[in-house]
Amino acid sequence: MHLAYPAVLSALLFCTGLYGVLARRNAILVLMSVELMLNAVNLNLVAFDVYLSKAARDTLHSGQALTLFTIAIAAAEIGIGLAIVLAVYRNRGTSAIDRLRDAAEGHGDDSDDSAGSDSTVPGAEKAEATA
Amino acid sequence: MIDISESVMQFLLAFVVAAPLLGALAALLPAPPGLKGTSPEQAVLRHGVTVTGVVLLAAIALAAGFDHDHPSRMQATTDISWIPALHVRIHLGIDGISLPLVVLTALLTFLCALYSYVKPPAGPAPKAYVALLLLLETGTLATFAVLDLVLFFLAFETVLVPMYFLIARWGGEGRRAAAWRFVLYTLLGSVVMLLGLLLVGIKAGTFDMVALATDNGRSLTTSVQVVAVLAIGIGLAVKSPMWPLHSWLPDAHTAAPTTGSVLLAGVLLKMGTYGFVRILLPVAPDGFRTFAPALAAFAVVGIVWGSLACLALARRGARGDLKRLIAYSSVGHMGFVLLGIATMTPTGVNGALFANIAHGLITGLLFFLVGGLKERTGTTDLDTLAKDTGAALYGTAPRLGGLLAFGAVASLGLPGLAGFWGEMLALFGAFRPAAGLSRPAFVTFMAIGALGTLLTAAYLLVVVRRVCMGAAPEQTPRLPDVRGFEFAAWTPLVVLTVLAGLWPKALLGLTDPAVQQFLAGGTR
Amino acid sequence: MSTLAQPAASLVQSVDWLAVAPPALTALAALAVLVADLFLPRARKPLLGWVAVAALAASALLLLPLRHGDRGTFCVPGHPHVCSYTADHFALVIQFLVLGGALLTALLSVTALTDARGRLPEGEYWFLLLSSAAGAALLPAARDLATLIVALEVASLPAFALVGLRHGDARSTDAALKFFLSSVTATAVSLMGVSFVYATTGTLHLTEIAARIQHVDGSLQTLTQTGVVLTLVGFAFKTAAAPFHFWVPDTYAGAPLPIAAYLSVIGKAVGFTGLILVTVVAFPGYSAAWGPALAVLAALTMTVGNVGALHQQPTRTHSAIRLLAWSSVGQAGYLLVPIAAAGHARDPQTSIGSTVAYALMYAAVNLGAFAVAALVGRGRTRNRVADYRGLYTSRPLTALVLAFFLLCLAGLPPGVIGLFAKVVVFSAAVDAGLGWLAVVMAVNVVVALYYYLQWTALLFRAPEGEPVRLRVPAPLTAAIALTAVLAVALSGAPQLVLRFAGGSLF
Amino acid sequence: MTTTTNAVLVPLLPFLGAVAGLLLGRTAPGFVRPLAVLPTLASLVLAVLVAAGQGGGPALDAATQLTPTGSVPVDLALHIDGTAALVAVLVGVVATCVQIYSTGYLRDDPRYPSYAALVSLFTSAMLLVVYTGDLIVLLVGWEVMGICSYFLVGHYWETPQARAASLKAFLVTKLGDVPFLIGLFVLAGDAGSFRITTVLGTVAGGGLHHPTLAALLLLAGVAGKSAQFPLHSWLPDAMAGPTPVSALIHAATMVAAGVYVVARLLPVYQASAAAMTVLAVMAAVTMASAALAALAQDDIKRVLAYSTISQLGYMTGALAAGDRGAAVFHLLSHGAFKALLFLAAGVVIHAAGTNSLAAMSRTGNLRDRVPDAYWTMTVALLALAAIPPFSGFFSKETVLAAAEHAAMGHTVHVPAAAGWTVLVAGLVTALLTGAYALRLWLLAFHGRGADAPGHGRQPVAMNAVLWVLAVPSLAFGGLTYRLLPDWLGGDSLAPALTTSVLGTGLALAGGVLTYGAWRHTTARAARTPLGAVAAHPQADAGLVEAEAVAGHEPAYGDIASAPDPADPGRLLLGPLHRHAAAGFHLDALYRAAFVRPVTAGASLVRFLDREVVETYVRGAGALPRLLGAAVRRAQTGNVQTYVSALLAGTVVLAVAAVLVATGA
Repeated sequence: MHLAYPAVLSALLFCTGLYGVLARRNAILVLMSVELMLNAVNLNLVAFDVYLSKAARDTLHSGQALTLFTIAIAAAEIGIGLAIVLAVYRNRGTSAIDRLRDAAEGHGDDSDDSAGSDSTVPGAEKAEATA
Repeated sequence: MIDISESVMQFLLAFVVAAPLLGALAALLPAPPGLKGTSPEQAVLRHGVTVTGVVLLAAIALAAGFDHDHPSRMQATTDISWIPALHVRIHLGIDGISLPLVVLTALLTFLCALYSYVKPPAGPAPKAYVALLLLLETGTLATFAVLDLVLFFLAFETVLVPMYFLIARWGGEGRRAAAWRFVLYTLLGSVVMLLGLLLVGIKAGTFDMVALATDNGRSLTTSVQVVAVLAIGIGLAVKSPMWPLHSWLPDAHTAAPTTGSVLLAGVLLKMGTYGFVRILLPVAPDGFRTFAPALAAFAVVGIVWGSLACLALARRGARGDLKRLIAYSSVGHMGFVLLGIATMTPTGVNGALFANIAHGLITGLLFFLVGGLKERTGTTDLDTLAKDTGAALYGTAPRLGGLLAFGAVASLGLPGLAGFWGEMLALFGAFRPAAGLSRPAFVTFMAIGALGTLLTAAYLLVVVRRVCMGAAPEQTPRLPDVRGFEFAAWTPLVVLTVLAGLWPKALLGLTDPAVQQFLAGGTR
Repeated sequence: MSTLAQPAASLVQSVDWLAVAPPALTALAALAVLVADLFLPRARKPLLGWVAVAALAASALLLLPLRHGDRGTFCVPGHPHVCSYTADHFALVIQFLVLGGALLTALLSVTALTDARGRLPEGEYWFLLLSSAAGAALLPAARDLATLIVALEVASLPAFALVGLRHGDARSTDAALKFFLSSVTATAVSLMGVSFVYATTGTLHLTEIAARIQHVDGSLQTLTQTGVVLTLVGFAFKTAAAPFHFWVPDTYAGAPLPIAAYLSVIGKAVGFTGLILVTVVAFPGYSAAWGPALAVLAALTMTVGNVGALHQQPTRTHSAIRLLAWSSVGQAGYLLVPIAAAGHARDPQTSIGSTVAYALMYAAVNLGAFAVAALVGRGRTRNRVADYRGLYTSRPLTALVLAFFLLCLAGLPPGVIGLFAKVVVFSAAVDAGLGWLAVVMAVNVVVALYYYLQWTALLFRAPEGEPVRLRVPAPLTAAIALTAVLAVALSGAPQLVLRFAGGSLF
Repeated sequence: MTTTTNAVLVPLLPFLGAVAGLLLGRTAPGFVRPLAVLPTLASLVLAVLVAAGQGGGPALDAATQLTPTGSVPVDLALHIDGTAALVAVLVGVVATCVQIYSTGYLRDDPRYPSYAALVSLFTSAMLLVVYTGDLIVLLVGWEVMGICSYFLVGHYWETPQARAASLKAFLVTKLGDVPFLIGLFVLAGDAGSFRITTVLGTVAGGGLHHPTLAALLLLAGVAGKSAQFPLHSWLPDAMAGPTPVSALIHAATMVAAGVYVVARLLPVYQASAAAMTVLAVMAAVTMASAALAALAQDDIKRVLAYSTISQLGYMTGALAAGDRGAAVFHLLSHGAFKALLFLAAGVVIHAAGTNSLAAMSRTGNLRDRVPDAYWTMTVALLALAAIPPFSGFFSKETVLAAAEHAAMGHTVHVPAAAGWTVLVAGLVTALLTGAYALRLWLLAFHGRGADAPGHGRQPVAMNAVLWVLAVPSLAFGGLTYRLLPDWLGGDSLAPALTTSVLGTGLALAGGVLTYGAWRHTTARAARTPLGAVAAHPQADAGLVEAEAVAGHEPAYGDIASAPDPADPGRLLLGPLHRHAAAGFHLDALYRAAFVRPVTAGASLVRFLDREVVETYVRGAGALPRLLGAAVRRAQTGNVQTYVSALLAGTVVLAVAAVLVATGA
């Protein structure tokens, strides 16, 4: 198999992941998109590893080793990410990430809400769970 | 004059620089039981007087022990490695150029402390005031005593924070904005200056001023010198201040408390011009030559600009503030200093150094007087003071009026008083600038500068007319005339102004050999 | 596979346990704390904190035997100088910074946990803090890209959790989510870059990359360059360089205060250490690509950080923390300057010493400032800058110390060490001929002075209302005292940190 | 004591007296009068001793370095030749007379201590100018005189006239001093020294590169100090000061200094024909125009002031004719009689309670109230009009003779045109001098009307001084014109027949014309009553004068003239009178040429400083604020915005880096 195929596939995957990160509003989906990006990297690494081993330039299979690590990292990330999303959902009743704007600059210049108060999403905006 | 051994001299100089710093720390501590005085305020103010007094004595001892036969030699030198990584050394020393400034600084700070002892500035508790005053003194004295570029920068920066707080906490109307403007403006200048200093240090391989002066720019290419002079010059020019970088000065002076104004005008401005002489002239002569005409032109514009601004302020109905007016007059006077330096001749530089000291004495006195006036009349606004014909201070407080007139006359550069020699020599230097500088340009600058003296005389005498003279003094209540502590604070300045005017050799004899050596290439 | 062909004895490498001891001990302590948490009764939980403090102190002490800086382990067989873990001087200094910073954070945390009264789970907190510290301590010693990425993630992942750890606090979880999402995206991008670099060089060892990257095919040049730049992104993110800084104010404001302090120091240390390793050690030949990029980043970062800080309204909730957050962005810009200068200098390794020196100063001073913020935040929980008004009347010493820290950050005497740290950075830029960057930095220093000095001035104003008098807990006092003593000592003897700016650390 | 020591003490003693007077003035009032008079008297005695020691022989030189400057050092040098010795004696005499006179004149004035000290300082400065051999030290004395005159003219600072006049006096002279300083630089630049002897040596050796430039620059300063056209306009206004000060300024110190300096540096002028011509024209315009103006003034002191300007014109005229001896001779004799005129005028003003000639001409019996002043003033006026055998005749005669000599082309270095200019102007001025002298005498002492208010006798101190000064006014010229050439180192000072006859004849003709006019107009005096009398005629002389000066303008609508149809000057001058009274509108010219531009410049600078310089400062402050707002806006709180920025930044960075690295 030519190196180009996995490379192109990986690029596509990465871009899909990017799109997901930028366009999805549901935190879970964003999380999945990040995983997609990481997997694109994994694909890349494995493909290059094979290619480089063939060319005898890398005899240590570092690419594969890094892939293993990346998979582990991705798993950990998903774990922590889901936990955080869960906590957010518990606190706010939504996992739409564009609703979490409390901390924006210019938001409530002299807001008197004390730290730790459970200020909910402002106003009449409905919590919509978009996908 | 007196033979003091070199090690004692070393100690004296180190003491002069370090004692105010220690004093500042001590001022923050509670007074020890034996020195409590009547109140904590009084105790801390007395502490200020004591420390500055001791420093003044040490400075005088330093001046007495100074070898007046060899003023071009660095004396009382200390040279200890401090930060080897940056090649920064604690290198202290004084020669004929820095000695007068050290003594002037010690004197003015002492007088300010003395004045504040009786007349604490209006504002928060004086504890921090004394600490800041002493910190300021350390910074200024260190600026004049250090011989390392990075240390110079450190000392240069040290004055910013204390001065900021002095203005912002003990100042008058509009103090906060003025303090901000002061500190941001000068910091911007000095950071740019730091870039230049680093450039010099890196390219020449040393930060030592003596070594750099001896080298006389030989190890720096002309382009490096040009960039360095531009960067360092901007920093120093802000501090000096040179037109058009002066706009922090009037606000700062107007808002600062009396002692703050005195120190600002008397000492802080000198740091800029001192830097020109101590660093730029010997270290980067080629680069300086490139900018000398521009510097001279700015200086001359500053002279005329300052005078005209003062005239505008002195006019009836202009709502001119006396402190602001004196601040603008400083712009003009420092213009003469810068003009003298820009000539790159021994005469001009001598004149600049003389004018430095003279301006410190005279403007310090003027700010003291205006402070006294404000305290008595409650205002420094000329229109409020003068009403229709004039405030008739000659009638209501004759001694104060006389002193004010004396200050004005000294400030306008009357021959026989300190103000004259600096201006005269600066102009004479511009009449025959150093080789390589355009003579027609400098002669033009000289002519305009000389005309500036006329304008200076005009506004100062207008001020005297509006403040000291005036109709019908018997209707206005008599003001308290000069009091004892005011005499104590002001007399030294008056006496020194007259002495420097009548016996200029006392100063020029010190600076001339050092300046000659600087300009001749720094070698011994 | 040549390794498999070798005798079985060499399959298990001999490991220099002493060299890896500092991060290893921290990691072990983390595990120990986690396990102990299960068995400790609720009342005894504070003990965990002291265990963590002790462990961090011990790890820091373990750096002492390594001080010659000549150890390395996990080396490629047959290449004793190609190691994955190297305890050279650079690594040791950063490890010291990280462990010391973590120690101070731990001291702050002890009080914070007590004050949180159960809203912060103690066992998890200490475990996460220690794991993150272990990762951060591992990172400076890592000499291959895999270890680097792993260390980065080990340092980051617990930090996400720490930020969002506070029970029932929407702000905290929001902050964690933002931090997390931005961070993983940046990591993904960074990994992509790593894969490119791997593709063209065929190795993950930094020194090997440095050697091979010179001889990359012409057709693959662009790929390599892209890889180099992408690799930087993950670390630049941690350093909070603009435009990767957006998470910083939100996250700091939402996180528990000690964690904000931790992120501002250790997080940044992780970032710039990675940057240094990647740029100076791995890609020195590509300085034409990363040098200007970092210079632009540095200029952008300091400008954005400082003007952002300029705009904090003192009366706003969390404005003190936000201000510190923005200021940390600005400071990150200064930290990047010497690295950018390394890309332009003849000898890149000396100029990064300036970053190290600056970081040491920044760590001490910034942690000090956060410590004071923690102290003040106990009485007035809204953490507004306005709360600091009149601090001098109620707590003169604390106010003076904070003023000193702020002036150090501003780089103005009497904060001598701050001044000299800036001088070192400036001189790196000037030395490398990056005049424009030096000028930008100069302007930024002035802008920064405005808000630092404004805050300082506020300390000495007449107070508003009655001061809240609370007993200061010992750990907090210790943290403030430690940082203050450190800052004052460094001001008197700047050589202690500036020595690193003098020569090569590798 | 050696002559050198004496010479050093001559300026030093009044200086010390001044310092002591200023320090002790308020604490020990008893010492003030002795401190004022004794040092001046002692310095007069020493000046006489110095003159005796010098004896008209070779110049006495002594020097020590005052200060190094980096190039041309400044020396504290004495250079005493016959001229210096004699002028110093004159200064001493006049100063002593003024100090003694002032003890009476200002006896009740609370400001007497500072006044006396300033007069002493003034004297000291003038003596310094006279004796010094170094140009910069000369400048010191020169400017110290300027500031002393400023303070003394402003002595009655309650009156607006004094306030304005003091300022004007200083600024106008300073306007001249600026070029003067530059002129000194030019001289020193070529000579390499500020020493007068060296400078003159350089001139003699032809080493001066720009003699015309130097001479003209110096001339500006001289014109300012010596009140020569066009910088003379301060002098009449300076009459707002106390009369003794006017006497001091006019007779011996300030205005004499300019002439003295030109006399000293005459070779510099002689090196340039252009400079000599300019000097001549300046002298001619000055003497004629001032004499015309004197004829139109109403204030008795202003008449004398213009007369001083006119007489100084004679002196510069003599210098333009190349005759230093004649100039100094006239300086000496003029010093004596002009001091007398002023001091006597002070007595008259006190007695009449007004300074207005118009008012005096409506006052009877003034002559009998102040007989001493009447008689001494008559003598002085005769001297002024140059009637033989009074001293003014001899000195003015030498001036005319010198001019004639030059006009005939007998004087080297002097163009004949310069000689002619001076000669013609001098003769015209002689006519006018006779006219205004007689007008003054007639109006002041031959008025008709109500008697002057009753006064006690004038203080002895004042009257005695008048008689002391009357002696030299009467006899100085006649007695000394044979001796003086030895001292002044010039040609014979004996009167020549042609010019004597012409000069005296013209002066008499002027007198006759005036008398005729007076007879014609005096009858009108009764028809237009005019009078302005001081509010407190009984008060001490100083106060009366202050009130008289202050009252003139409100009473007559002008400080210089009065609407008096009985004034013979009005008839003689015809349409010129209006212009002459206003000093030929020179003040208006100055206002247009200097004051307005400077005021406009000040307004401009104020505007620029407020608006333009401030703008860039404010702009610098606004930029971070704008950026801050942008950064704030970007901080939306939406993590997707953050990630987008992150990715966009990455892409831009990557593309840019690749482009840069590939050498694009």
